[in-house]
Amino acid sequence: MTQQSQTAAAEDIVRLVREPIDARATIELLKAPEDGALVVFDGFVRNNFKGKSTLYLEYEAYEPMAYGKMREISAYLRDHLAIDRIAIVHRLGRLEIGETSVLIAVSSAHRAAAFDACRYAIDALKRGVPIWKKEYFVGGAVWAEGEKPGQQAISAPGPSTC
Amino acid sequence: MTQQSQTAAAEDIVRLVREPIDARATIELLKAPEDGALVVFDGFVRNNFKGKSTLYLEYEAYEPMAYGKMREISAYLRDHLAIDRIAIVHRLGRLEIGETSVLIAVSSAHRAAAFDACRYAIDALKRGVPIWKKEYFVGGAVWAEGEKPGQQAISAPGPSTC
Amino acid sequence: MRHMQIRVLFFGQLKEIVGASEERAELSEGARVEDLFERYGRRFPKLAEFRGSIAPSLNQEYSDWRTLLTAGDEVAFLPPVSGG
Amino acid sequence: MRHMQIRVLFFGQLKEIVGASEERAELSEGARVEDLFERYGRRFPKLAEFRGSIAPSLNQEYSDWRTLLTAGDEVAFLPPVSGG
Repeated sequence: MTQQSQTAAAEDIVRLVREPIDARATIELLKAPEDGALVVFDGFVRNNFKGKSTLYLEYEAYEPMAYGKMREISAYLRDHLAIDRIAIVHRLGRLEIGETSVLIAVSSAHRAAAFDACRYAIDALKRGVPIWKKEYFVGGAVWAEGEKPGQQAISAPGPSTC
Repeated sequence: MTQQSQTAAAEDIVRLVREPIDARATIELLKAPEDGALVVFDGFVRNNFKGKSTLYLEYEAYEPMAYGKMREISAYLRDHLAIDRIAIVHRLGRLEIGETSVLIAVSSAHRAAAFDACRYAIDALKRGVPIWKKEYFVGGAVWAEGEKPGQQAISAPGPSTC
Repeated sequence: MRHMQIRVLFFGQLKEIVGASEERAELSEGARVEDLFERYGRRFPKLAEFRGSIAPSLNQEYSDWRTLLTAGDEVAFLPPVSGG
Repeated sequence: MRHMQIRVLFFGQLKEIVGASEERAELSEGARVEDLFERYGRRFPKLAEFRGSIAPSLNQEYSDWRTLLTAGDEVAFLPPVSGG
């Protein structure tokens, strides 16, 4: 499943990983000579949530479905925006403060499409990809309040082009 | 002038450089434990322009004024958006295909402000910072068509918050 | 009436309520996604409280509570997501 | 009438037209940014053609063609910018 996911769209990088995300290596795969713009979103673990000090986080996913939805996001953006390549990488397992939980990177010939696609991808991921975060504090842990997921987050409304 | 520019806002990174931009080193300086989001724009040299093959580019700047305007962009964003740190780095001199000409990175607690600030910064830089690009092709060179610059590009209208 | 076997998956806080990430359930033909959920809701009343915030999936696609099940289906009850 | 010395900078294609990136100009008191430009426009007719797309700067701030000059000022004529 994983292998198939990663090669479904030849140049897209869609991955769930349990090791630290190598942002530089991922980004370098996206840059092609005909591109001129790359936009990256790097989401990493904050040291606090609602005034409480975070110790660490744990992420889990419904992996085959998460792969499918991440692939759908990249395919949707490829269909709707003039982008070249896209990477969507999410880490699972235990993450310490400052570690990257999600990396999204988009290359394109011109910057508007890359900005639009990158922002759409992280919004869609947060609302439509089955991944869950548990936050560990001194004295306890809670599953993060999230959003009821659904297909509409993946492929509608159209990517913001503001 | 340069030294002063770089320390005007304690944590901002505003630089004109003649060596390759080290994106990773720049980005790592921006991440603080209380942040959770980083948005990066990496503009690099495309291999073509209007159907012609580019050989290389040369950038020049009115350096003290460019520093001043880049600092104004970062100050303006800090005043208007809930961002933590910002880096605006532009390279000057000769650049080969694929090399980064401009790197803008913004960290924040939440992603919307980082996206808004990063996009505003590159738009403002392209319209308001005195930097010029000369494109070298086989058989000739041209100064890039640009935009008549002005102060309104730096600090108005407000950053897009769409 | 024939019976069908369904694979049922739980994640996040639902997994902790049920105490398992995966179960095999036997249902009669004609059962829908909501029937499967109701069965677990009777066993785990706390699970039933979550129904309004849960999205069901069928074979790794978002589904509807009214969808009919088929032998071999994989159903998951997805609590609010919080990736990113 | 007293004279004042002004530092004048040219960039990009304007630098190539003028053949210099920096000049010292002497103007009479009361001269404005536009007077300085006109002087160069007479010397370099091609420069004058660019006036509509040029933004003048005074002491490293965007300026106005009508602004009065002061001894020691630094003026630049900025053609369309293309950084990024």
